[in-house]
Amino acid sequence: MTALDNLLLISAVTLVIAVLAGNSRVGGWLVTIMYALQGAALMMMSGLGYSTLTMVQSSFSIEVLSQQLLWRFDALSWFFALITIGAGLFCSWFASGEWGEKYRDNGGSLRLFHGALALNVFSMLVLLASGDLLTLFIGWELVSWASFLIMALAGGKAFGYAMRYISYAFAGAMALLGGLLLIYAEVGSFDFQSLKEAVPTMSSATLWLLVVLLTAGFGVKMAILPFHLWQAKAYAETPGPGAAFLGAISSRMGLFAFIVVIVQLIGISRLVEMKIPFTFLDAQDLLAWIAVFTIIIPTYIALRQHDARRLLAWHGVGQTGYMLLGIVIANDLGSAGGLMHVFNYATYQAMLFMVVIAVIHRTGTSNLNKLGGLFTRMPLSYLAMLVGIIGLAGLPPMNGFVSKWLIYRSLIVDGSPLLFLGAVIGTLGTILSVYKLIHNIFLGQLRVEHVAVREAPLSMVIPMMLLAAVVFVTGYFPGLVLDWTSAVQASIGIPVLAHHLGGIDMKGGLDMIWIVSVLLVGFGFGTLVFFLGGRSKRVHQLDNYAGGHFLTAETRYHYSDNFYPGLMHLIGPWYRNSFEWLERGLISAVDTLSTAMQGLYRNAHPSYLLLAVVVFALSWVIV
Amino acid sequence: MSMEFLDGNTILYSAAFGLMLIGIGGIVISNHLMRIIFGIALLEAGANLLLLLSTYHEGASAPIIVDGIIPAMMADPVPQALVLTAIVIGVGILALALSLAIRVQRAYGTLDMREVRLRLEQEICDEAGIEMPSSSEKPAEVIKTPVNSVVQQESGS
Amino acid sequence: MNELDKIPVRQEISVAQGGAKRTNPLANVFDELVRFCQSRSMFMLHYCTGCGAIELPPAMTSRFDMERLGIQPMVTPRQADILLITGYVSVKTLKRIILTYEQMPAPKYVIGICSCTVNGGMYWQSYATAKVLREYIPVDIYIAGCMPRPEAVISGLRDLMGDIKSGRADNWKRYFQNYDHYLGNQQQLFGEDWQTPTDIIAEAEHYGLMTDQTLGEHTALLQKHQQPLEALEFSLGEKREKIQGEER
Amino acid sequence: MNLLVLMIALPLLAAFLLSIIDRASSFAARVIGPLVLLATAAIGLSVWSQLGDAPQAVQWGGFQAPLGITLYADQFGLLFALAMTIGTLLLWPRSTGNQLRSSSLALLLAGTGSGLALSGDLFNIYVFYELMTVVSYGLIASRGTSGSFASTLRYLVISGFGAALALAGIALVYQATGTLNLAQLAQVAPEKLNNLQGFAAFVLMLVGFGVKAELFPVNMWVPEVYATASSRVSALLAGVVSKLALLIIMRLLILVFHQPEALTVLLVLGILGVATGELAAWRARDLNRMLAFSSIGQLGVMFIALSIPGNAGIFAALAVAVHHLFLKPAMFLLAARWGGSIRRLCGAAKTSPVAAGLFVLLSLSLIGVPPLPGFWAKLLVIMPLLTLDQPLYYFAVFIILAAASLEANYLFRVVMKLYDKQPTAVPHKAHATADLATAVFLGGGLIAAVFMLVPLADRLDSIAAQATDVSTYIQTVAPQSLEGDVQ
Amino acid sequence: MHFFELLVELLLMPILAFVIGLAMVLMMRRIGARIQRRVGPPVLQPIYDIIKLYSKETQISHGLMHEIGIIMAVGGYIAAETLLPVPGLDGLADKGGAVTLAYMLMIPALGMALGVGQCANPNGSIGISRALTAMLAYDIPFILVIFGVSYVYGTTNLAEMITIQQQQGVASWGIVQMPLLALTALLILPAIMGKHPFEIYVAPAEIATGPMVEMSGKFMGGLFVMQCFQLYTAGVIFTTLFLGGGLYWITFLPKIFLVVAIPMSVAYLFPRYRTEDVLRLMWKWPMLLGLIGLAVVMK
Repeated sequence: MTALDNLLLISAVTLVIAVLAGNSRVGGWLVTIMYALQGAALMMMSGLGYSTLTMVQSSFSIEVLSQQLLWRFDALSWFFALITIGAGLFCSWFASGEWGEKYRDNGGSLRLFHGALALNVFSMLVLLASGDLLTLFIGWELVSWASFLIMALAGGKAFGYAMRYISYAFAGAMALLGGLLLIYAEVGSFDFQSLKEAVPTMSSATLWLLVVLLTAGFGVKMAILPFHLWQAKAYAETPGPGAAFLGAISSRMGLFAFIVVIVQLIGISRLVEMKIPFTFLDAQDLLAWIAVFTIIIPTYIALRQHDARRLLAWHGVGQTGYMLLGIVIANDLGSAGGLMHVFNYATYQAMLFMVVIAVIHRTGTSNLNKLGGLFTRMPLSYLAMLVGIIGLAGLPPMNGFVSKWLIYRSLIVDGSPLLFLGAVIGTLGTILSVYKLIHNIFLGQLRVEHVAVREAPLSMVIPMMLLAAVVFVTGYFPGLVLDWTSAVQASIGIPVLAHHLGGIDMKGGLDMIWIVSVLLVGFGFGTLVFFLGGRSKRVHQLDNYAGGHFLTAETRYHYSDNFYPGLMHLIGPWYRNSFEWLERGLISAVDTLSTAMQGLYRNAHPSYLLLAVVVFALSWVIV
Repeated sequence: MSMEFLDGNTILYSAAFGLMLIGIGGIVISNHLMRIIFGIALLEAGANLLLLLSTYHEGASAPIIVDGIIPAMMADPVPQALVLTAIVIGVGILALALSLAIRVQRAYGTLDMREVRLRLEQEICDEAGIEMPSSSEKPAEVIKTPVNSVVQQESGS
Repeated sequence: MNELDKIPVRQEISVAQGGAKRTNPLANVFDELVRFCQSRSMFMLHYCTGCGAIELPPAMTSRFDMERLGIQPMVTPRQADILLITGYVSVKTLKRIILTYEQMPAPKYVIGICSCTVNGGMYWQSYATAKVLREYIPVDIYIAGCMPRPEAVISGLRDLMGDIKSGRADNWKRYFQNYDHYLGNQQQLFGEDWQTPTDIIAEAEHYGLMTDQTLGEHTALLQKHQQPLEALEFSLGEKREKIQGEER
Repeated sequence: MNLLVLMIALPLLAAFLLSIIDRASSFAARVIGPLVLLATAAIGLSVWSQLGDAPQAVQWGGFQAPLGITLYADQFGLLFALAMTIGTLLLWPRSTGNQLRSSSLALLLAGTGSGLALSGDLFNIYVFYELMTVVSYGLIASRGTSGSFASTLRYLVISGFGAALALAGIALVYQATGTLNLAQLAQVAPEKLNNLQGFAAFVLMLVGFGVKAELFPVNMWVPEVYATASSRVSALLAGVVSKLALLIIMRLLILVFHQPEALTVLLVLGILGVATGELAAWRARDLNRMLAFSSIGQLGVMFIALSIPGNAGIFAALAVAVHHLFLKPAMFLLAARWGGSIRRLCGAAKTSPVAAGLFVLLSLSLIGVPPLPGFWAKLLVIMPLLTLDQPLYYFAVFIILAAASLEANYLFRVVMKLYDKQPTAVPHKAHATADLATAVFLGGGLIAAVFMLVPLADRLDSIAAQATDVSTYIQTVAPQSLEGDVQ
Repeated sequence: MHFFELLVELLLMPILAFVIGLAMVLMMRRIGARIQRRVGPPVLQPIYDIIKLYSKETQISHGLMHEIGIIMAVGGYIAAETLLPVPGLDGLADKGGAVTLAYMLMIPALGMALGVGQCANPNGSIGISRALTAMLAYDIPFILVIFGVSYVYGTTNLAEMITIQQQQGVASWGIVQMPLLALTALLILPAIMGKHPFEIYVAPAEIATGPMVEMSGKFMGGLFVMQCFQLYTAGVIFTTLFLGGGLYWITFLPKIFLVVAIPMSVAYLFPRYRTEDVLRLMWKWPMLLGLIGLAVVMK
């Protein structure tokens, strides 16, 4: 029994417990404890995260079709597993208290929910542990179907979105399978090492085909640009903490596989050699541009959403672009930034989703036009969301800033102004939409019907607060995470970023300890300056300047709908839904073909076909 | 074209292929079930003839072992045995087809293949509880999606 | 109205009677400096109720340039120090004036421009005009005239500056100290269900400006039908009762 | 070694005796059919156990190889014969009308099917094939509705056409070689049939036997028949009988026809079958026809697999066929109660959770989700296709993968309906116990296969290897060279 | 002691910034007055205003976030000032750099936005929405400038940029090396400072000074303080990027005042733009100039 065996075993046991006892309150807590145990098992392998261990093998292996299937953990898997288990732990914790009771009372199956969550974690661990291309694919499919399961739990509308997801995901998986089997045909093995050795001898055309197929396959899961339509709605409609879990880590599996196959095995340097004819671009540029458009377009779609969960989910799509961008740039700064962003993003995205779900739990809606002023009612949730949006927008002092800074810096080093511009445009859009989020939920007028709302229960608040602490602490001491990303960089063969506890030690570096400390001291001075002034009195919200108008409690004066009218007036017409059109076009093409085929079988006289066959056969004979 | 070319073999082979072609033509062109069934019969007859001809050579005698006829002069007896079997099967199938045709005639009141196909489709759809797919006679219903509802949908490009 | 008629409107007391407590530490130490700065930096909210407003733009622009004196126009009562009432005050307008006045942060000063604010002026006979402004809110300075020229406006403002500098311009305290009186007059005019979204009594209490004249029968009448206006404070939900939504 | 003969003769005999027995005791008549099949299966298994690595041949009727009726039993043929017997047993038709007739028809089907699988002679194959066809007409029509008669008739037309073409093909073969014994053909084929005539014969026979194997242009009967026949009969036809037709084509390919063009024809028709079948299924609005169309697609995959030269192709086709053998009958059994519009299935999972779960499992395996067997079968097809390095084969891979995406889409649309929470107006009927039990048994087989993946793959590989071993075939049927006997 | 020197620097920097900022506010108001042919406010007017606002005796607060918002706005700027390299006081300039600074400057804006949101005044929310839109408008060309400058100097560290420019003389100043980028920065400077003609989010006659609508007394005073920092920061950043920074205050001060004065004198001549026109303008000319400037710099 190696450490990896222990981990997978505990994860499987978690799944069993979740299925057996998930419906009871104790069961939920038991499952949460099991996630903590998984975390402990992962910590037994923590050497991976600090480059003191290179690989942990699983003793389990089978031989199928003369292929030896292997499972093992390296630094990359360890890093992703850490996030996965963490997300599982916090989401399960969140779900085990009052939320779960309410979910059950409303007719949901808590057993199924916990089971699906545990299955997701287990299958992700299996994927992360994959030791060759075939196990990678098996893990891939497991993950796809597990997330389908949790997405479909809510029923109703969610069914449709889950269906859309699985259509995309399975098509992507098939592209992936095609790519992997193409590798097999070229290399003669599913082994990682032999692929790596064979890449230099591969022809450019084969590599292009491979890269396109694999990127499409992984890209569907990551929801990068042409394949981004499924993700937001599917994630948003997932019940409760499931959305937080999926949002935090699920689509990162695509990134993991991308790193393993494209970055580690094929190598970015090989991509650079693959020029696109008649342009100045190569495959790396292509991927980088896809990443940048994945940042921009979904972010600005998020800006238009009226539903908090949708808004966050669209940002999830957008943030993927940063990770991909950093990793594709593949210098020490960029890849560290991309990898660190995976961690950072998971922490605040999970937290933001939790806050929104807590709000739904208390008020029954996540419609941004029907909320407002909850700050005084749910202050801790507000605090969590504040920390989360600062992270998501990538502002100091939260951890999101550090990873984005690394990515920006790598783009400056790389000398790519337009990519840099695109990344910043995304960040600005993020700032705009997260302000809308927090403003419409927590600030402004408290509605009459929400006066009696109170803070979310402890089972929800504690995970949020812990995550908020993580977001802040890793922003204060980014070196904590950079240790792990450095180990990952070493294991996937990218130059390792020199760093210290506070940040990066280089010309024009970054020292977060100083910056955050100064910021905190600055706030201290700000407080002093503030209290230089006289006493103030807190007043009711109705005591408000409205041009002399008398406000009454029934007046809805919270400015929430159409929040950026000027901006939307200008860029609104740019949202042409072209990708929706593309999707619809594809569906109607299949539909038309399908109708034609049914007509072939139903309407056409079989004799015509027979005639065609005879003619065909005769022409063959004659020719 | 000399007359020598028109030896017995050629004529027989032409007959066999001709029968088959006529049979195929019957199946393919006609819509009436009886004609189609006759087409099958002709096709089978042609195929049987072809099988029979497969080892026939001109002037061969019947494969009966009598004095003076060496086996080399005999026609191969095997195809003949086979053809017998095939004919029997063919007749059986023909009978089955005709009886089925009667049943169909009773049920649908027609033997026109197109009509039968439509009625069959109708029956299947009725049983399944779905609507008949629009036929060529009936124009398909145009489903109008209100343009506004599409525009108002909250989703991205 | 019946009940209201029985309540006599009390005479207001002078500021000297009210033991106003300075809350601002800076003001205690640098009293002179603060008063000087207050007099040299006056943000005014001109409530353009009537024709007098037309004389203000020349006072602000290049000919007379009020900014020399540190006077600037502001657009919300929250930022303003001076409320300029420039003309006749109809009953409907007065409600807005009172709300605006109550929303201004103290020290705050009211200037009545034109004769109409003094005694109703040419609208004296109008049924819809509140004739004497100072019955409803304390007025620091009247600038009479129909209409006063910019020179007169500036002269009046300079007088106010002198008052502020010497500490005499503290009429704003009267409003808190004699709230019952002002409220009584307001109620006479607007009816007994009159109230503003601001909570003057609570403010007076908060800033230590309560006197025995602050509360009275009129405020009792107000509090009888007033919507509660406490500020929204945190509730972490120690109480375990279910929220309303769940009960339904 | 007469046990082999018994495998064929026993069901046939029982079928003919059934009506006589019925006179004596109707109970006995009801029981005797399954019992006979059970016995047949036992015989088959005992033969299997004796067989080992050495195939065996039986000359029936006293004549020696070229003339006599040759039965050839290798694991390949025996596997399908057993599948036929056990399949019929599991899917024993339960007619609402004349049970006796259905029983005897089923016995006949089992007998002729086994005969088909074990025959070593082209003409016997033809005869058994025709008999099986006639029996299946009877089975389809036994439902007794006007629709079933009409669809049988339409089936008959296509089938009759195909049979005649197959006969013509046999004639061409005989004309070229003078023999119909497969062992003998295998010896002479390389020199005598490797020409245009041989190719024409192959195409004719492919089209002929392809009718049952749902080969692309001659499969127009499939949706109608599966929609009108009773679901057990559909299950039998789609699951088992189609595989026997496939077996003939495999045997022909291995032993007789080695033209590269033949493989191309198979590939093209296979691709067309996959594309048309899966696309048509995408829009199907009733479950029966959806399954029918999808089975066309699956059979298309098998034809694509067959187009791979050598052992790998047979192995792959065998794997896909065996997988389909388990899967399709189970699905059709579930469709017994769920047939008809998919829209009516809303919330059916509530009334029959086991069936719904099973449907999910079957769907997952059908579209090829690892680690279910469907994935490995698909892998076996695609892997050799890609090593062939030809555009058409790449295209075939693309078609298979795209078809799988379509499959995932339409099958999960059904699953979504099953688990939909909105109830329909019509209450759902629970499945008949026998149907459900059989389906669960078959589904269990799939699950078991996951755990026995490696031995199973090895076994199938060895079966395929045995099947493709032409010299063993010749050696077993006629140890002495038959070359001289050919006229 | 190095540590104590640093501490003194850190304390000194915000105070200096505040004082210079006050002077800048005065200058700005004087320029506006002179353009309108007025005398303008007296010299100490900015400090009068601030003292008056802080000495208000009653003022309303709309709750904790309203107060924290102002604290964040002022405190964030105080912190940001320490990241600026000014003559003799490098402070923490080597810990962050241009990108960090650009993002640090969003913290006060965010704080203010949160505070305003808590006021529940629709005018305030509209103001914030416009302010964020304006930020989206000017930040895009601004980012081009930052990138170009960092690329040319090969560092994002502001102190290093100054060193490079100082060592190599006027010819190496940013404005000489990349005049187009400097022009771009100059064009967007009024927008960054939130002044005419881009003060869409203040719009006194329209949305009652937007974010400031509910700010009274010390809240408003905090914003006045913030404005001082804002002008100062804009001046220093531009000077550092393009005008060689400064080794001595005597040369540095005129530069930063000039930087603030130039856009101010032009800006007061124009009426206010509409929101979408700001976007359109910013995304057209400064953007175009910036891109051309970048292309020139990078080739």
